[in-house]
Amino acid sequence: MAILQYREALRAAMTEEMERDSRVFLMGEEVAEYNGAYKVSEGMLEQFGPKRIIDTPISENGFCGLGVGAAMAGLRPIIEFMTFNFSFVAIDQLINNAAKIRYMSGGQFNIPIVFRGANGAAGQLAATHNTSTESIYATIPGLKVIAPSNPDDAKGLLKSAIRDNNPVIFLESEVMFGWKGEVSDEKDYLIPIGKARVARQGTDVTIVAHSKSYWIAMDVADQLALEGYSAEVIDPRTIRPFDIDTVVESIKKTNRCVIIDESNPFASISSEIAYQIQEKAFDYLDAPIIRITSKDVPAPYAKNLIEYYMPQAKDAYDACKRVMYVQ
Amino acid sequence: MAILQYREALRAAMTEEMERDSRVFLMGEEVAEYNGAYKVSEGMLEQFGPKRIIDTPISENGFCGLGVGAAMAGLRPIIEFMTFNFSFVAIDQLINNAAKIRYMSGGQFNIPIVFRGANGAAGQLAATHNTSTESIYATIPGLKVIAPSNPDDAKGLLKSAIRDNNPVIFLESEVMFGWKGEVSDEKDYLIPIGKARVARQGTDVTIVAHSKSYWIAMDVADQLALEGYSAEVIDPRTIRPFDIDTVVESIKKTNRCVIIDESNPFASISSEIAYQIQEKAFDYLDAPIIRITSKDVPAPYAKNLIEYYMPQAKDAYDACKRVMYVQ
Amino acid sequence: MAKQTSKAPTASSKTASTTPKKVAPRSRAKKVVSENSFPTSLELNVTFDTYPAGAYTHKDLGLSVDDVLSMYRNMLLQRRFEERAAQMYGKQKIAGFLHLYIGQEAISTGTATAIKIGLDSIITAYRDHGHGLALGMSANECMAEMFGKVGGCSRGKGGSMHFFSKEKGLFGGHGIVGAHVPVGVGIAFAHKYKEDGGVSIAFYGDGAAGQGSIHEAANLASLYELPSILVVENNHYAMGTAVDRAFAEPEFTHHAVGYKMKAALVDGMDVFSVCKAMQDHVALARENKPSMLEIRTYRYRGHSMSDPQKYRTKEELESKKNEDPIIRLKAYILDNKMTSVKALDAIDDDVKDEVKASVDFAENSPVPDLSEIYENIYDESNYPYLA
Amino acid sequence: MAKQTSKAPTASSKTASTTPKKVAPRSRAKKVVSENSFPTSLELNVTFDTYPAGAYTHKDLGLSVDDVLSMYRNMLLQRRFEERAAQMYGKQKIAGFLHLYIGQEAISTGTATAIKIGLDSIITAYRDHGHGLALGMSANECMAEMFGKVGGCSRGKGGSMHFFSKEKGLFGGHGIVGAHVPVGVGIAFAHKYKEDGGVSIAFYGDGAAGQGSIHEAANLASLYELPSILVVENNHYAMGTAVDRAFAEPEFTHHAVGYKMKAALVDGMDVFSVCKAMQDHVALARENKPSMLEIRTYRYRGHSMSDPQKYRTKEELESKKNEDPIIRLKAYILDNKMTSVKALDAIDDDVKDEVKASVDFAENSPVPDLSEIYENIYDESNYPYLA
Ligand SMILES: Cc1ncc(C[n+]2csc(CCOP(=O)(O)OP(=O)(O)O)c2C)c(N)n1
Ligand SMILES: Cc1ncc(C[n+]2csc(CCOP(=O)(O)OP(=O)(O)O)c2C)c(N)n1
Ligand SMILES: [Mg+2]
Ligand SMILES: [Mg+2]
Repeated sequence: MAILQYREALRAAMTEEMERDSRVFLMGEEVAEYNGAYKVSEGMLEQFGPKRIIDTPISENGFCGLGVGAAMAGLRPIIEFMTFNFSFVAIDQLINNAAKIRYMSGGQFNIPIVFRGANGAAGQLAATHNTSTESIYATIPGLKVIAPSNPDDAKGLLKSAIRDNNPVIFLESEVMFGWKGEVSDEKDYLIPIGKARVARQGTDVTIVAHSKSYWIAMDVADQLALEGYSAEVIDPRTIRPFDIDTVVESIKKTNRCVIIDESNPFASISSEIAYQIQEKAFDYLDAPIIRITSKDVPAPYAKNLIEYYMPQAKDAYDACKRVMYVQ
Repeated sequence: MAILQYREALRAAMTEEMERDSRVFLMGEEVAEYNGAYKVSEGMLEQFGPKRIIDTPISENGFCGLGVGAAMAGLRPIIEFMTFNFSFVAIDQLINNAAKIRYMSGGQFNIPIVFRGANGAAGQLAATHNTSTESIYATIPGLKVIAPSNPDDAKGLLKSAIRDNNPVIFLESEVMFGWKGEVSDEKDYLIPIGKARVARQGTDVTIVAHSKSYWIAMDVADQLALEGYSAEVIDPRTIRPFDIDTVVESIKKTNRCVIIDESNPFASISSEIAYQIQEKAFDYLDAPIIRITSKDVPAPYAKNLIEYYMPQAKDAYDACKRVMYVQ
Repeated sequence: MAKQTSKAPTASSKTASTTPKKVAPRSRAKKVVSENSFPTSLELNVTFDTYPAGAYTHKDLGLSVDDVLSMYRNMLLQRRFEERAAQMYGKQKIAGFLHLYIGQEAISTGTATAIKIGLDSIITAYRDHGHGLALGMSANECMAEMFGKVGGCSRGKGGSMHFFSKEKGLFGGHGIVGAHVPVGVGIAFAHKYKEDGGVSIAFYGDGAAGQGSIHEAANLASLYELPSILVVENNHYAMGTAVDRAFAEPEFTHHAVGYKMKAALVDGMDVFSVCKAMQDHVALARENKPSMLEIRTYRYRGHSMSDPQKYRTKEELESKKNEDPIIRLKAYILDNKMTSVKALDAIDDDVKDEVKASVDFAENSPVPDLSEIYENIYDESNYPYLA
Repeated sequence: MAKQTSKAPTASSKTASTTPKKVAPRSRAKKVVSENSFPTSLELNVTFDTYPAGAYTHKDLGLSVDDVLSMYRNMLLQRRFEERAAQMYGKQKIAGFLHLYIGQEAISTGTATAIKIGLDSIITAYRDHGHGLALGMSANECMAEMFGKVGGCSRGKGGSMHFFSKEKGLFGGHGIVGAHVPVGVGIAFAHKYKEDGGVSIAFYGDGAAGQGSIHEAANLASLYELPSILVVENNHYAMGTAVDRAFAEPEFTHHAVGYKMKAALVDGMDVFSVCKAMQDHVALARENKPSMLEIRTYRYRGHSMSDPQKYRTKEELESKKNEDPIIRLKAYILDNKMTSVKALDAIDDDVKDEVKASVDFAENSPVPDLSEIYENIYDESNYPYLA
């Protein structure tokens, strides 16, 4: 076990996969000479050279399309969005080309491509630079969507994503890039896509939370434990395909569920999880599912407002108490 | 009451509003000289001239941005997407500019703009030309999203949308353009945005369905009636803001709900409605909410496959029976 | 910024010619630079190569009589195939949008003749039947695709707009206007990366040139020096919009200037002009010199099957029909006594038979099993979302 | 296609000059056309106007001494304001991204001097402090915005990247690279539609020119003949990417060719050159003749506060500092004896006071009430989603 930053874990995953497979390359804004806007790709230009670590103009639509074409023609591109906020100018390439060409071609073309970069809120950056995109990408059949909450998952899942023969949306976190954690140094460390992780066992309430929100969940679980309540925390890790079975198993035990998700709430991941739970475990539910999300507003700049905007640990804690009817 | 096609009702709404307010103009591909790809704007160039009915190059991002700027500067643009499938190349303008500029400017700028056009599946057009976009747009705070199911609503809601001071995503239907219905000829016929319509009263099960799916709901209700079951049908009409109160009222009576929505299911409108119902009417629910949607796949071309792809009346009927536990 | 200032006054120039030399600087930029390296005078002179109709013989292109006859057959196959497809659309055997290529066949055939099929790559928009057939896709798989049958090239999932053939190097058939052009540039990227010597040609309509995706794709192709050719098939209309109603600059060659890309103008009604232009620019592309071509052509039919075509006059249409690329090639063949009228009639009959057979094939090919709806979404066959 | 062919050989031409005439055809396209109207020869000659530094006196621009002094004050205000902002960032009074305009002030001030503030419109990217202050927004509202206070121009909701002033005609402050440029064209559309005589100027960075949105915006502006000016502030870098690493054609004037737009190159280190270029092109725009300007400038600071700046040498930076637009104007003022050193020092002090006061204002302005989070989303004040 090594202690790595989240960004280092991502870099390790890319580096190992590029050493393993010469078809893999990394392309994006400032990934090469600048060493990555958030230093995820630091040193990679030096190791792999400009043929495989490629700086682009600010042309997301163009280089995402380029990636899709390269993937169709047998390469395995990793396309970095400086952040996923900027993926909206290229979203047509992700939704209509990456996700659908295999189907429209009757299965003739694999599109083994990873679109990766920071997703979600990152502080006082205002409305256009704090978007959680998972609900938008996860609604599209043909895509896989992954959102690791820690360095170990980041490495194991990114390696799996790069080896996957499908287009993968890989959602990282600006805020977590510098966070450290233990990372397996097992050779070929692959975490399967589509499998949730029961991060903490519990019996009284299930908390489902991915990416940064996972850490809120763990805090809340700690706090509840002090009061003698046992929360089970599930990190879905993959958003699409979503491992509902693991969640349902948990709810059969706890009979209640709180979802934490920093997306804007309407038609989001939290909505979907709630739908699937009530569909598959209706008779086990002893209380309504409650979600704690970002406020349903554009992200504001002011410090107090953006802090208030984010999902609140206190609200999640209260929600757990509420579904346990102990409040 | 006049009998109008859906497209004629839309045209009447635009025409009346353009007669009323010289700031309103219509812009899009083929809207002027060609009279509209689907003839929605037929004759409008003749009536209003090229200053106000404006053909564009195929540059959706460009002319949507143009619309936002014009709206900021005091005009009231109606921007037509030939279909909403093509809105993905312009989605950044909708999500980041139209929806957020008011907020980011501290309320200095109104963005009174309507983006309208056909949404959803339209037959054997394959994966890129059959997209239901409502869940994507409705997740964005700052937008309003409307999806009328019939000519009368189309007129009354489009007029309201044009007068609204916010950006409105107005989702029509290629398939319904030719469908006829009674349309109020009341002067200034405005249907309020954000209010659902209880289209059919009932006591045994609530069916929520918008746009084309509404008609499936009505058919299913008819069929159930033959067997003595009384379905209440709610057409939300507006997707965002969503009139959950009307739905909850209904569920307090019926205690069960089926949602029909032709979107791909994951993190869709149906997910959201289900979340809100279970949150607000948990104790009234006697059965899990069931949604009937398009299959969770890209839309296929072949006739039998695309028919199978769509939400099935039979499935909706079975779902109603299931939630009523009469099956 | 050294690179910039070093581009100051050069003597290179190029005059137009009907037989352009292969690698030639295509533009001259004059810049007088002041002390702080700021230009005080800035001029640009560009000469574009042109490939007019009637300028080339088959020998100029290195083509044998057999080659020419097979080009003729190929263009005719596209024509008859689509005439039959239109008929089948009328009979509701084909549905959705059907965009006919009739009138533009010299482009697909001229291109297919100039490239190495199997190595090189083609990508185009939804008006894709011509390119598919020109590359050697069978009429059977193409017709069956439009019938929505499993025998179709895309197993009935794509329809008319989405012909794909990995084997022949057709990367689609794409319905979102302009969006496939960056994909074409990506295929070129892969050719260069793999050093396989292949070239990627992306075709798009005049209307598509309004999309930002073309701008980004062209800059990327030129910046990265990819084996890429971007080709505007200028058939003068995007649905009902004439080119000069959509573009401030309707000369598409001029669009290449902003990307420092070599550009040329080609008469698309003469298959030899297209073939020559492609030979030249494919050769350049193989040396990683990308280029942009405007090929002027004409579509004889409506945009799709439901187009009232009020945007053009009957006279215009009729006058253009005099330039029909198939009639032109037929005349060339007969004028040059390459074969007899009878032999050409036999080709015609043969093509008709092939097309007719394709309809039979399509009719008899089974519709997809409903379970097919869940296939080909992901690489895994057990689609994990099965509800 | 009549319009196209009628554009064949014309005699119009234009030579570069430091005092360009106002309306002059800027390009000459030569086209020899064959019988079937296909060009057999195609040439393009373009001359771009240039506005070098040192070419204009204040009198050439019709400016009084007072005007010049107030331009000086204005540029200095931007400089000192941003130096203070950087300090406040260090103290964590300001957060998020902070992009300084230092070095580029001649562009904002030269522009503001040439337009009618209140009538005309400006839109720019996230590097927006300079434009805001040049247009007359108060240092108070600007500083308070960055402090995230209700006294900010955007009530603390926008921050550094999102300055807006409806009153002064600043339509933002925008963070998505390139996306505001079509918006700027839309503002021009509104000016023309309303016939109010106003002009819309959209500024964007060299890096932004890679976005498809610029392509679409430029074509629309030119096609619709809008009172629109598109301005590339070429500061030679987009974050760490030098212009010639991002563009096959790093001469941005050449980009205008594809849009048949008049284009000119301006030295952005001389406020008079900028002002003159703007006067000329604003006049054109008022006649609905859009244009594209490349203004060469330099940013002395990093891209944002966290930029290690390894992409450029210290020597380059130092050499550019010799061109500092504020030092240049100061020298001009003193050389021309417009005022005394002492008077300039007084201006300096005055500016410093104003900036210092803005920090006090920002400190004392209240943070938004939490309920503010739900305000200004929709026009309605009872935000209907309150959970
Ligand atoms: C992004 C997008 N916008 C609009 C459309 C609708 N549309 C389909 S074809 C077409 C015209 C394209 O014209 P052109 O590029 O000249 O190609 P041609 O049809 O002449 O071959 C339009 C507007 C689309 N498919 N995609
Ligand atoms: C669509 C998009 N892509 C990427 C970014 C990240 N980004 C912010 S500024 C910038 C560089 C822009 O450079 P330039 O246009 O030259 O402007 P300058 O910073 O030099 O003023 C980038 C890549 C963004 N904000 N938006
Ligand atoms: Mg065309
Ligand atoms: Mg720059």
